[in-house]
Amino acid sequence: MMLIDCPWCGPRGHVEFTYAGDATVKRPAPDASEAAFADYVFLRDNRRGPHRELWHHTAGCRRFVEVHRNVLTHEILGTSAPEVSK
Amino acid sequence: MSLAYSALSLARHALTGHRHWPRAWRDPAPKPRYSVIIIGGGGHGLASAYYLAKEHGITDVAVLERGWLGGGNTGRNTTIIRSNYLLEPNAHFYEFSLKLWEGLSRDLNYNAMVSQRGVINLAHSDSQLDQFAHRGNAMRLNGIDCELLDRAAVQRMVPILDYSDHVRFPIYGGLLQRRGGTARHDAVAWGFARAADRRGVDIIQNCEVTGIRVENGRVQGVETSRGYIAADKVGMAVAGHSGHVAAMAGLRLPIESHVLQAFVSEPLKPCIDTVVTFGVGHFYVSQSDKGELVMGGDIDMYNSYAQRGNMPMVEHTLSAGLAILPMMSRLRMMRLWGGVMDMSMDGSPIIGKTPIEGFYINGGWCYGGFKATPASGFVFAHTIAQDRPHKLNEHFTLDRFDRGAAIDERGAGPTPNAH
Amino acid sequence: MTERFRLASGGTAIDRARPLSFRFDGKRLTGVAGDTLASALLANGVRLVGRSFKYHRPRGIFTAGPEEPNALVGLRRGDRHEPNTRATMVELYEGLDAESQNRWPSLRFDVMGINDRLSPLLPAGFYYKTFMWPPKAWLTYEHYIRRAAGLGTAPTARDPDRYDHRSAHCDVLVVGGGPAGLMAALAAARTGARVILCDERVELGGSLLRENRMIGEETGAAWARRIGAELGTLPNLRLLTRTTAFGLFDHNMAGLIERVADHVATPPEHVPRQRRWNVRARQIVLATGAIERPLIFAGNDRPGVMLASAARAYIHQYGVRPGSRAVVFANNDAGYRTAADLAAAGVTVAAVVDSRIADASTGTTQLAGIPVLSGHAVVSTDGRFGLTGVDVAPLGEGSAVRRIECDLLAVSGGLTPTVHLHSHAGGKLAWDDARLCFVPSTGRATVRSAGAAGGAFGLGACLAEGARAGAETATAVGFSAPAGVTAPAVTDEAVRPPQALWAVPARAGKASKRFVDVQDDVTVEDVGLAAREGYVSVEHLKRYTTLGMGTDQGKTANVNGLALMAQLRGEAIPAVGTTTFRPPYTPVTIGALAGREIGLHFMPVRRTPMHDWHGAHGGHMIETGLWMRPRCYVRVGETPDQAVRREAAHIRNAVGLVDVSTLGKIDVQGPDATEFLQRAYANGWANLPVGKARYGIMLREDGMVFDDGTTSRIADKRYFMTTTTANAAPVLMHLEYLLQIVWPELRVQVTSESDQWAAMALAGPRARTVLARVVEGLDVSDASLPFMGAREAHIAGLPARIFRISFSGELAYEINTPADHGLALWEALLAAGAGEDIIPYGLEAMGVLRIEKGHVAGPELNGRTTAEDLGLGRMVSAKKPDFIGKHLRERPGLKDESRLRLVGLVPVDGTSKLRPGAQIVADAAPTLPGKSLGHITSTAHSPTLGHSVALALVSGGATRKGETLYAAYFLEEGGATVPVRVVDPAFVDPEGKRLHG
Amino acid sequence: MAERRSALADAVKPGVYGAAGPAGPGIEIRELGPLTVVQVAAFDADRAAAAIGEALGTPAPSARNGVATAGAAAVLWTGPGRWLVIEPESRDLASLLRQHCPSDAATVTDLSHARAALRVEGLKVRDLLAKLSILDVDPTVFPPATCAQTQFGQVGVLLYCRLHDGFDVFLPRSFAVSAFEAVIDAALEFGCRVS
Repeated sequence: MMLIDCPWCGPRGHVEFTYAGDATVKRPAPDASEAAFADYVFLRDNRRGPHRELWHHTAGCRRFVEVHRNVLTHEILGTSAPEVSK
Repeated sequence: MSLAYSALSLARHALTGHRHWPRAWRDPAPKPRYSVIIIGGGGHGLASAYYLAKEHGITDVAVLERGWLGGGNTGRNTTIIRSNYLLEPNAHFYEFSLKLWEGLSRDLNYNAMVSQRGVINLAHSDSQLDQFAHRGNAMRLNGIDCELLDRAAVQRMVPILDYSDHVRFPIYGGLLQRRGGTARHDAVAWGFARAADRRGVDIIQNCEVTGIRVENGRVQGVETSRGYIAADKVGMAVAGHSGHVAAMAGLRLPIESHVLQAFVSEPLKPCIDTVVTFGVGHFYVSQSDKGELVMGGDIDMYNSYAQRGNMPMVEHTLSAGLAILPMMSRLRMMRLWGGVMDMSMDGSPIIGKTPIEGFYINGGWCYGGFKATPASGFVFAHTIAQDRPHKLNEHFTLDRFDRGAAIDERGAGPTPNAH
Repeated sequence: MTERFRLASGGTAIDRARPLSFRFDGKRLTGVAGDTLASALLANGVRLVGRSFKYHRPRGIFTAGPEEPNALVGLRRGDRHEPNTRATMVELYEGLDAESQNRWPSLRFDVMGINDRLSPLLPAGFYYKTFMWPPKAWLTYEHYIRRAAGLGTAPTARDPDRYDHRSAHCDVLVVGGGPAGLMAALAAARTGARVILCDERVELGGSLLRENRMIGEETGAAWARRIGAELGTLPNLRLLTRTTAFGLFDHNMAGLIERVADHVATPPEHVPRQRRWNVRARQIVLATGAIERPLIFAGNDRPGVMLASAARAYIHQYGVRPGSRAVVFANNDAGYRTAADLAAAGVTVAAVVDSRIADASTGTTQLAGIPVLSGHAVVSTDGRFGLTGVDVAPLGEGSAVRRIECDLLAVSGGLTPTVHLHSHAGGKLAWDDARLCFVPSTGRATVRSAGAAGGAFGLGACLAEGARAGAETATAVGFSAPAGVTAPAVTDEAVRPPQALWAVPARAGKASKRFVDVQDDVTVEDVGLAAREGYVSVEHLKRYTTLGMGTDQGKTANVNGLALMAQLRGEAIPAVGTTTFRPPYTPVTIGALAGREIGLHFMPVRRTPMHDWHGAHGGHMIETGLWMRPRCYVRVGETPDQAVRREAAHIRNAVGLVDVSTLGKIDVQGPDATEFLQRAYANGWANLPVGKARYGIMLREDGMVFDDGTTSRIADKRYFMTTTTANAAPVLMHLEYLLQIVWPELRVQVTSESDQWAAMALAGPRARTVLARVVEGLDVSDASLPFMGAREAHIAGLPARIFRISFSGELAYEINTPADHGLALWEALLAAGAGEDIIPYGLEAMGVLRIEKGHVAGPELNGRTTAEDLGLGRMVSAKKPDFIGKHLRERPGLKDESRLRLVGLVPVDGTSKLRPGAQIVADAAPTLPGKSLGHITSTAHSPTLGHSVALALVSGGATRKGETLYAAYFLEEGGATVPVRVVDPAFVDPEGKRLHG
Repeated sequence: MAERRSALADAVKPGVYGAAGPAGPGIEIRELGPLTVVQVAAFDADRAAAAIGEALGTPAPSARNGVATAGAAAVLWTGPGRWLVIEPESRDLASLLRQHCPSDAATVTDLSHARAALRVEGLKVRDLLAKLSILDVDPTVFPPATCAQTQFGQVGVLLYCRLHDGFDVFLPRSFAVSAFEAVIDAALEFGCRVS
């Protein structure tokens, strides 16, 4: 089990969290094109290596946490409050 | 001595202590240029090369494999074959695949141990039976064999399941596809490799693609750990690593890579004859010819390129197993491993052209890759040879998401780990 | 039968004063406390214990530890039967009952032994080359192959034992309680760090118990016992014996299995058979020791051929003579130690066969009265069910074969460090040419190997490395090492380097097999065949020959196989590489992995506040997404289906009460609550007054319908949102995502109130009459509480929120009360309705009513339908600048007129039954494969219309109104298609008179 | 105030269960209630914490997993700017808090009926929690006057450490019976008195 250091609750096993995917995709402004929204919803870098992703601390504080994790080794390089869209 | 495999040739070779069997496939050095390069020496890549040669007469083909043939998901899956899909594009595609499986061993002259012992999906409520009726009727309308079983019929086929009332999910019935079953995963890679090799395809192992050369919108060739190799056309069949490889060509895909674990028990005398799927618990099991119970569950739920998972999913999957097979409790889990899945945004594969001329993609298989192997190679070969999709993969295009033409079997939407 | 091979004295593990009786293949034997099944069998002179996997060759006890490939037995009987159990790891207990496996009819006479004779036809991978004719015959061949394969037989009954889980956290985890592990644990614990030490055996000491070594003035065993006792007194150290660390996972999570009660016939009450520990360690010391490799020569698999380390272990640990007359065969100095120990135990040692050429520089070890044959090798063996003798010849030129009678052949091919856990953690291995083994190289910074596990085979080195590892890991996590924990000085005698001897060359004309993997019967010739055919990568070798694929996972075989392949490829061993070690280190009981979340607790059950009432009043409870809900309430003499029809009809004519507590309920509060709903829902919320409810639809960002439900404005800045039962959790998380990530500027809090409220719907023409009787201080007339009104009031003295909304299409009130009052309110309403003939109704009648009204639910909200598909397109706001789903719902594929869209269907003949899941087709008799026009999603027998009605998703949808299509149910043999007419989905009261009544 | 019927009304059956050690049961369990549980969720954590202080006499804890007590009331930190105020049912706590918390600083939600509560004590209580959860329950990590939200298996729970050997366990109401059964099952090996 991975150990995720929730910025608010402290280090917890990853089963307390719900994975919420790539943290770098940002919802476009309302006036953005359909194509821009399609990219936001469907396309991912899916890099092999360090990956910024969101985990929701479902069994804890119910906050989204931004986790910087190497998806090749599962090593966590850091956690933080998520960077928000605006 | 004859190159063909048969009981007779086996007996003849026995006389000379099997000292004269030839290589199953050659070990050629890469040529500077090929008409077609297939990236990925798994089942899909090898099948694509085989059908390029067999169906389209294109033999100036190289299959480039980073490691050893079948070392990706081909050699890591739970070997199930079936075509019990609801949506038409999937149904027709996987049914064609199942038909190819049925003649595969003889076509390849390599026993892939295609074992049509049946695949049962268990139902645990009336509403689930209704859903299965929906899928089953759709399958039959699509010309696919399928039966809806009541509890007693399931019990006759798989007596070892728990039919007592002291269970969380009592068995109401099931959806059976008799023509479904299993095949020997390694043999699929080796059989396609040998058959393709004999038609002149170069199979090159330990050759990692490190770059894809594209000039004015057209693919030129690939950089590899063994030097640059030019090609008129390049097809990628690296499911699990599609995101990584596509990025070399500057493409972003509607795919995330996730790890899926599988387990085997110690070998036992036969106790389960069919493939049993317990959907509510995300658990499925079959028994290998060696006697091991081969089990799988759900993905670990987070992006991963590591071919290993974590205990929580092992725990959950095996509790699910015990929920329907309490007799497994005292058996032992002997080996566990993980494979990296291309989880697409609608749970269906992507096979077709890309925005780059001469560059083709075959990926996004989620868990469905193994059973698709022959058909995937068949239609991918067609797509590469003709530069247009075969009828069976015309819906599996890369641009279907922009067009709003997703093929979402589960209705889970653009959430890869939910498919 | 007496233990004629039991030594008069010695045995660090056993207690001669406590005899135990046990059975093997039905034969009664005796052993002593401390024995393993293997040592007890050897003490009784039992040598033949099993049959091999493929050729069914007679096999004996090959090792004394977890690496055992041969001595696998079926332990215990009936519902406690455990197949494939390693006799070397089974602690003997009174009444132990074991049987041999993979033989029929008996161990001595096994018909499948014929495979050994047929072996020329069964080389590695033979099955890939044949069984392809006639077509489809494979299933038949396979039937017999499957019966020949497999090992033990699985039990068929439910396991009566329990398996617990628990988690533990520590600063330092030490795996292995041998000399290195003991020193590591002591050194780490003395710093005050939280330490866990686990060892898979019953007693600490590891090799010290199996070898004749002194530490200072003490025997190794005595020293281990003393240190173990000291560790037992340290409060910050947890000692776990009989505990195997089976896997090392991400972020230093180690999986341990403690065999709490495997050493007794049945576990005491409340005591688990096994306990799985999830240990999170900041630092890990792997002191897992090493495993000896066998040597490979013709007939190296016979009962009586045994690892030299095992022979010594049986003498020192169990006081058992592993044979009477022995030959020792080694490529390293272990042979001499073994010979000396055997001799000391009264075993005649006929010869030490050392494959190395003795020369002046190295010389030979001299042992009193024991001939040493340097530069020699064992070239073949005899004995059908047990070794009777060996042929020895010089290596290389000249083959003066000499025959030596013996019943024991102790072999040593050198040591392989046990690097499994290091490898699980992603650690790499390096080949050491001097020691001829793989040793850990790079790996996780917080995981280190010590002692033999790291390639330090000398006792002195093990002790020193252990002490260092313990101190350094503890200091690495912030503890300071006190002085005084130093390893006892033990000088390791100089050893002459081992010499590679991967396989003794086969002798011309001798066909006898040389086994690389004895469990799976993989021979040197099989490896050769794999190389010849191009299966040269380690993984191909393994998969093609099944080398290392048995229950022992090749612990004694992998390195030899690898080395042979390297030879055949003419490459160095590192160039060939090594297979990845995957968990578990040794096989793990599945029950122990599953733990307590089994049976009725496989998944937790959710109960509404009225749960028990339903059960007590004939409710047929069914599971829907963890919740238990009443499908219907069956009366005496009624079938469930009749009950459903009765309930549905009754609601249309009188009144009923249904438990809807499972609906998701979310408190949406804050200054920007209204704006938030505007963006989260597809329809508009700008002008909803306080005290009013509104039906809302939520889309996914891709434009598909996500969820629906009614949301009420209960205060200026506060809304009470409801969701479908299935989506309660996903919707809440979706809203949290929007507020935390997408629109953090919106000041809104969302909180689940699903468990806070009991909810029930009072529905039917007489609903108002019933409510009026018990409601306090609220005028429930249509004028005061119109359709879509929301009020707070007291009912029968209980606080309640009353919403005049209707799923059934009847005059209805959805009433919420704080959950602890749920049952009281439920009973109060039923009491109040007694005069109005009120009934409770269930999930299915509710379904019938909503289908009659054409309301969509789960089967229609299938994740592939848009608002337009469901006939809700008009609700979607065209004015709002932004809302979730707005931007992708215009994609062509979602606007296509041929999409499957909601319609109603009725049987043309007015009588036929429509069934959910039927396909909709254009022809009465479709040819297959045929074209689907859609499918039936929900059906009901309409009590109002008196016939079957269905909701369906049909291509073209409403444009087909009036058309006749066909409902096809192929799954029923001879099931004819049913002509259906396409109608509006609102079958009953389309104008909504009843609910406005 | 109307009589309340807890989710565990029928599940809690007083008695001694499981192993009978010489030292008596290692675990003592009793249900708490009826309780008032009110959530305060802040847009402005400092103002909200202060407002809670005005209402109860003790400011809300700002430290992660912190607990502050004011008479019979305990204020449990459940996230950044989020607290649960828990006390035996006696007054209209929600209204009291709403009076003190400006609506632009925090929201107030009454969750009194959303949970069932157990008081679990005894020498083996930390061993019990180690069986049920994956938290590090060592006293140095989880000392008295702190709380943590985690899960027992798949059920989310709130743990409040009151004493070295005493915890209050809050279970979601709909899962309460299922979770309670799991707690008792886990306690059997230590011996368990339910009162």
